[in-house]
Amino acid sequence: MNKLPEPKQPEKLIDEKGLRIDGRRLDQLRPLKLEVGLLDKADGSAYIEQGKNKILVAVYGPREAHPKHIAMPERAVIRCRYHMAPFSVDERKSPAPSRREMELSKVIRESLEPVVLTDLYPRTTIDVFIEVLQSDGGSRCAGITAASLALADAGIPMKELVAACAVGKIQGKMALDLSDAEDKYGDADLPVALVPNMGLVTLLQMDGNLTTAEFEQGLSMAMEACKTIHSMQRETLKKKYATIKDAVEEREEPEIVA
Amino acid sequence: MNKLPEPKQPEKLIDEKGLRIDGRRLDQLRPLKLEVGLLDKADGSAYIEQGKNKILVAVYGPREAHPKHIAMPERAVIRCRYHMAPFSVDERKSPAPSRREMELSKVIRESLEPVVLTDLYPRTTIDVFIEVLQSDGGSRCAGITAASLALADAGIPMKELVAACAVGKIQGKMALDLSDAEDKYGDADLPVALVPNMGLVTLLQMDGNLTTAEFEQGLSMAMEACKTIHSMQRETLKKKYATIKDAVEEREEPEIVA
Amino acid sequence: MNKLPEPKQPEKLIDEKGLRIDGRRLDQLRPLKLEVGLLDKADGSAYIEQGKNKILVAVYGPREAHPKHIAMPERAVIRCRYHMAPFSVDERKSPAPSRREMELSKVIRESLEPVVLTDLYPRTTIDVFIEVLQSDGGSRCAGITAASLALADAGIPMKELVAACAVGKIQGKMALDLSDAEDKYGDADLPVALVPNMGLVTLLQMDGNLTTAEFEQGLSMAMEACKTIHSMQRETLKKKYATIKDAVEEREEPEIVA
Amino acid sequence: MEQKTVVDLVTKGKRIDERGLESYRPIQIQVGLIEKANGSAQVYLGKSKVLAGIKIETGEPFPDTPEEGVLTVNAELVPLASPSFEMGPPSEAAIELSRVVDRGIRESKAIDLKSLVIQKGKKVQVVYVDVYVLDHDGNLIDAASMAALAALANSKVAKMEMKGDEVIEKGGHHQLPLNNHPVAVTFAKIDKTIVVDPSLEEEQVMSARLTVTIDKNGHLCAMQKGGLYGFIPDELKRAVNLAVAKAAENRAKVMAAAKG
Amino acid sequence: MEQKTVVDLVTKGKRIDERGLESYRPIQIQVGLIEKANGSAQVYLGKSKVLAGIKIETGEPFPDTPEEGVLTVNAELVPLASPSFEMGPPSEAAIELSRVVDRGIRESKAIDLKSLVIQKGKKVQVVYVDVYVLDHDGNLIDAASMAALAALANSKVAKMEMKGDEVIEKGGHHQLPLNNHPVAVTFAKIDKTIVVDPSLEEEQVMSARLTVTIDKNGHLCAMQKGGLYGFIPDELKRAVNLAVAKAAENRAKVMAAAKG
Amino acid sequence: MEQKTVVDLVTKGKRIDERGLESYRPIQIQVGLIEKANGSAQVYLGKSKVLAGIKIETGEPFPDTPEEGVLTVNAELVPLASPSFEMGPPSEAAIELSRVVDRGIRESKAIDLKSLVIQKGKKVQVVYVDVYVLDHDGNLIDAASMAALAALANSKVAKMEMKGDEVIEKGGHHQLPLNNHPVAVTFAKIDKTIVVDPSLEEEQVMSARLTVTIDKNGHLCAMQKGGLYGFIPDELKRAVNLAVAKAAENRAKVMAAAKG
Repeated sequence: MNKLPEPKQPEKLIDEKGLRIDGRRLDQLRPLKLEVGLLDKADGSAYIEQGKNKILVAVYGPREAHPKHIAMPERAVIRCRYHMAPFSVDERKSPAPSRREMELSKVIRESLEPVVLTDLYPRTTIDVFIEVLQSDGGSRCAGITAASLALADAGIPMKELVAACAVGKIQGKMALDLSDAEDKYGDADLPVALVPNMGLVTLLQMDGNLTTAEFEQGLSMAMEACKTIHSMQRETLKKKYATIKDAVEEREEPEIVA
Repeated sequence: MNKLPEPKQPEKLIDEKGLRIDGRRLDQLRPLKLEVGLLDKADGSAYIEQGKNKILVAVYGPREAHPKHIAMPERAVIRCRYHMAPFSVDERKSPAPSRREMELSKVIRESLEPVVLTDLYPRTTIDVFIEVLQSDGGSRCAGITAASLALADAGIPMKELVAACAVGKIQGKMALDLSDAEDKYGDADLPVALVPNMGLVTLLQMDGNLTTAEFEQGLSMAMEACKTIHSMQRETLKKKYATIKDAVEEREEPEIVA
Repeated sequence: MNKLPEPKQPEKLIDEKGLRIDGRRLDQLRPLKLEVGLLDKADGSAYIEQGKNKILVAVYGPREAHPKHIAMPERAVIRCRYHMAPFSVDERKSPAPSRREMELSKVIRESLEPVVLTDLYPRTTIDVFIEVLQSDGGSRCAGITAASLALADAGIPMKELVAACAVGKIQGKMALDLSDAEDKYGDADLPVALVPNMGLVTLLQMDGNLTTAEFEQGLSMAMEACKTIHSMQRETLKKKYATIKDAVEEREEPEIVA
Repeated sequence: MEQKTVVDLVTKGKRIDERGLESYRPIQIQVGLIEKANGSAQVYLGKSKVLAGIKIETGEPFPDTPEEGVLTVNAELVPLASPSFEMGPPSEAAIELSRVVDRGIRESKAIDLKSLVIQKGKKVQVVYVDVYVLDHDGNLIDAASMAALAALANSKVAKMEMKGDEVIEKGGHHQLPLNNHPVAVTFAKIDKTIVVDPSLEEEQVMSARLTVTIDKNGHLCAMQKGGLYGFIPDELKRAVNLAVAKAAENRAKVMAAAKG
Repeated sequence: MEQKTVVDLVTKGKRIDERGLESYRPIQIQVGLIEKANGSAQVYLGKSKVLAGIKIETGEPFPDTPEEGVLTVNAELVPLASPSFEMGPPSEAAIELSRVVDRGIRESKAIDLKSLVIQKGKKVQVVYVDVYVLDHDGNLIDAASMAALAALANSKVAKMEMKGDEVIEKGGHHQLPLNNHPVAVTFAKIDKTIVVDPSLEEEQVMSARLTVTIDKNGHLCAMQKGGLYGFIPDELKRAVNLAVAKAAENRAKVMAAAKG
Repeated sequence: MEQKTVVDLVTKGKRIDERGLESYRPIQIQVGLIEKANGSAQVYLGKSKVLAGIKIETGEPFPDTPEEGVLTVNAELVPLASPSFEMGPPSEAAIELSRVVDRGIRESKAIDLKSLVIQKGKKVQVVYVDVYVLDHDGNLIDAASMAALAALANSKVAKMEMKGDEVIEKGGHHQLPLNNHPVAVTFAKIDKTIVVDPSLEEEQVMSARLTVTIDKNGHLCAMQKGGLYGFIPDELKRAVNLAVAKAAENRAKVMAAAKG
């Protein structure tokens, strides 16, 4: 049915040296690239590449609720849409939202809510639009990581950034940050979102087969990875503000000199 | 297409003794079971089994109209949804409402309107939800019979209970309360709803082939059956109130004694 | 797939005498019939036959905007629906609006807007409903011609009537007012709407293949045809008012006499 | 319009347009207006105006009736026809209209669905009856029922056969065979009086509506009660008997027009 | 209902209906109520009431899994069950409910999809699990999960074979084979306390929800966190371990009821 | 933004971003960003940003064109791109955008649909062109048109053949053959002046819009007038001639970028 041959099932997901099909160790993240502030019209935006995931997030708000009846008198309403571009997956996806996309939109929204100070903006909405331009396993987690940067970029007050990462089981072993092929031919997937300093897990889903011990091991691995990602998120924001600050100072200096 | 073999066409629908495939006489109702007040959340509820029909009805209201623009300044608006569970019929039915369900929702609503004192509750809605859990011929009539009990259970003031029953033609003869197989292989179906003391027919549909004489005979048979069902409806409500009264008195007695 | 054989591809679209398959010259319109005021419920109505096109247009308004949020404080909102009857085309069309119908509704609305004095009726809507009962090439243009008559019939103040006509390219030559078969087997289609006295082109679409010179030639041909149609539109309205005047005078005469 | 006037008149046995209680408005029927359809008919019932078009196309049978063609009736209450009709998916009223017209045709066995099979279980002819309401001045059911019947009686079918896997036209057409001629007759109850063929003004004050569809043998093939009130048995019996007579009159007009 | 009361009680280790923090409400299960379904079960979980019906029909496989039958889980939050449920297309809550139930069945490999193939790539059996919520008093996920499992365990399948192009019944039925028995266990976090099987009153004050679905080997096969707050790792670990025990208890009840 | 300023400037022959009236904003084109697509391209037109992705899959031909593959163009105005875009089914603007891009590709015969047939009447290749707007700063038609062309020029197709009933890959890929390179050029009328490539600020004050799509031979293959006013014939003729020149410039950029 498909245009380019889909990845075939590899003979083994872990080789004799304990390395995975893309050469990673079991506890190693895929290459991760974060950017903020790249969209002109959005109030805040962020972009993430994690493996072959390419995801763009825009935040609009706080803005007047539309339609009005969704507004709440004592807090802002966060709305979230996780959406995949038709060309983001192996077989073309209809642009109409699938049941999967609707479920993920819900759990992603619920993973972000705990950190946003929604009570500062009653009667408004804060809209988070996650567009998956290319999908490669772990896209919901990558979407959360980027969404939380986009919220920061929009200047929405938050207690802390949320970071997310999945752990899975391949060939009987827990492995961090599964790629598409590992997800497809693996035994379990455990996406986790963490608010690191609060120590709060705000997204948790699982499918596959795990013992309770494997779950506990996986949860720890995911939380460690979330902390790493959290540092990268902060670094990304710092760089952005540094750039802005530099730009501002550069522009201001002549004035001061003059 | 189907999971369990559908009922085959029987050789004859009436045997030499004048009995039908389920052993009934031509003017005999199927076994009928009525219950009220079995749902916790609904304002009123009722359950009916008539043959293999299993139908649950909930009534909510009078309650604030939502959306507001459907409200009427001088009376309550009755809304009605007749809906079949996906597993209620031989071949699985999509849960989205079919055109048939939309038509039946309309005529059922119009069969109940004449007895409800809607002018007592301006600007509100009274919602009647009929869920057919299993369908066996005559489900719209069974739905009306149960809906009118559920309205009473919800304490909605009514002039009188509405009772409904279909008559059909099988093998050239008028027969009461057709089952699925009789409906499918019969010659006509004539569902009737009656407000007995007002003598008012509030639902009347027909399909098939009837002479005017057959229609008149069928109408009389259906009206007689509606009166029988009406007694059973009243009996059911009486039992319910007796039970409540007993319960209340039992609880109250000690207090009085004390 | 089709019930009656669809028109086969003719051997040539222009014969050795320079005549087209229906015997027309290249610059000749199809037979055109216009009527106004034939619907009872609409505020204004018109009917057009152009070739085998049979199109009915109704105008409602200015009337209260519904839903309210579409109203504009400083002008009337024109809404337009171009819709094809299921039996209007060779293969039965689903009655749900297609993407083509939605696009044409937009460009037709935009072709009428420049002449309607919308600022006279703030907070209202003017609805233009175009029903194509039979389609034969050039239906969007015929729809505009009729819509502008229906607006006049509804008494909506306009700067001027809009007339529309398509030009096409068949067998390498520019030809006026293509029929279905010419459109299907031709090389280009160029629908044009014109406000003649303002000299304003308010609809322009094109598909196919045209040189810039062909475009200029086609545009001139279309504009000439629009002027001809414009005269017929005015004639139609005049006749209508004459009839009404006669009727009024006839009715009034006795009174005056009496 | 004075609602009170309509009711007052009816209680005196009169109607606002001066008809008798048991009289139809003038009926005009034209057939064949839509050349691209297999059949078509336009019916004026007073100022109500309904166009029906028939399309007959090759399709697949339903899995549970492999030896029958398919009949599909659809009604559109396009917003052109009335300020009360809205754009969007079919309303409850449009669905009821199409289903009542459908029942008349289907239950009277007007179309022999078995004759529409091209290859059993694989290919059949699908008859689409599309009812298009153009002007709504009341009693759309009867107008639609007559338009549908006239359009069917006006329909031609291409001869089809299988050639390998494909359906091809043999060439030539024949008249769509009609085994029956169902006609709907609709009554309105206004106060305590029953009138036939209610106009829009009358529909706005009626408490209940009854449609009785009669086949060419004078038998009932469909009924539908509508409206927020009901009928007493005597009213129903009188209406049914009157329907038999009225349907015969209207059927004669329809079939005469269909022949052209 | 006093929201404050519910919270206050929980912080004192008590619950408004006098259960223990780790206790389920009474569970009642009936199977086979819907004779027209291949299998059915109704579950009362306290006053919550869920009906599940199974239909097994012949259909086509997905193009990318030609050697597997199809499992489809759907949940309807019909407005009969709660004043908060509305008519219309499935809500976010209905979709989440169906997907969590689906994951439990699918990921535990309860149904051997390969055994549902009639002809590879062409014809397979499709198992529809329809969850119908009839009364919503909280914790619909667990009620639905148990109803679905009981209904599947109660299901019979007709024997099918290919005859030429067509699928025909060989005659006879067999029990739908179930390889696993997944059971969902749901927790609510109220203030700083975790309770099992939240009632509607408790759901209205909970800050977060966690579902853990456990298979018959005591392994996790699905999890879902819901609600606007989160859990700390210790809470999660305790919940997972408690889920294993609770699932075993409930599974015993479901399988006993399914046997009849 | 000062609406008045934009208009005032234009009447003086100037533009708010200091371009000439007949100048495009800077154009940047990147291809191949989406590895899972058969082809892809991202176009920056000033601050407008559009991504197009091509998917080529096996499907069935339309019944009335059994000897042609299928071309489908879709455009999504996702709410990420602008505060004015809403969730839900495609808006009128999204449909118009996709149809204008579609006409350019289809009418210029850029893709040889006959070459996409795998088995006549049964199996063909379907080319999906999905236009995804990521940032809306005006003139989406031109940005989308260039993105679609670049993505098509960047596309590879797997070689397919029939093996019995099934379509299988022969192995290997080839470049999707493109017979033509249509490029859309859009004009806005602001007061009495025509400008090319309107920015969002300019679109908000324009009275009418005209798109002219030019093929590689300098011929017109699609046109679309938009907006609530009109054009006089001289404006149209000048625009058409200017479009030929501008399209050639932009086509060169697109094809250069597509080659990489």
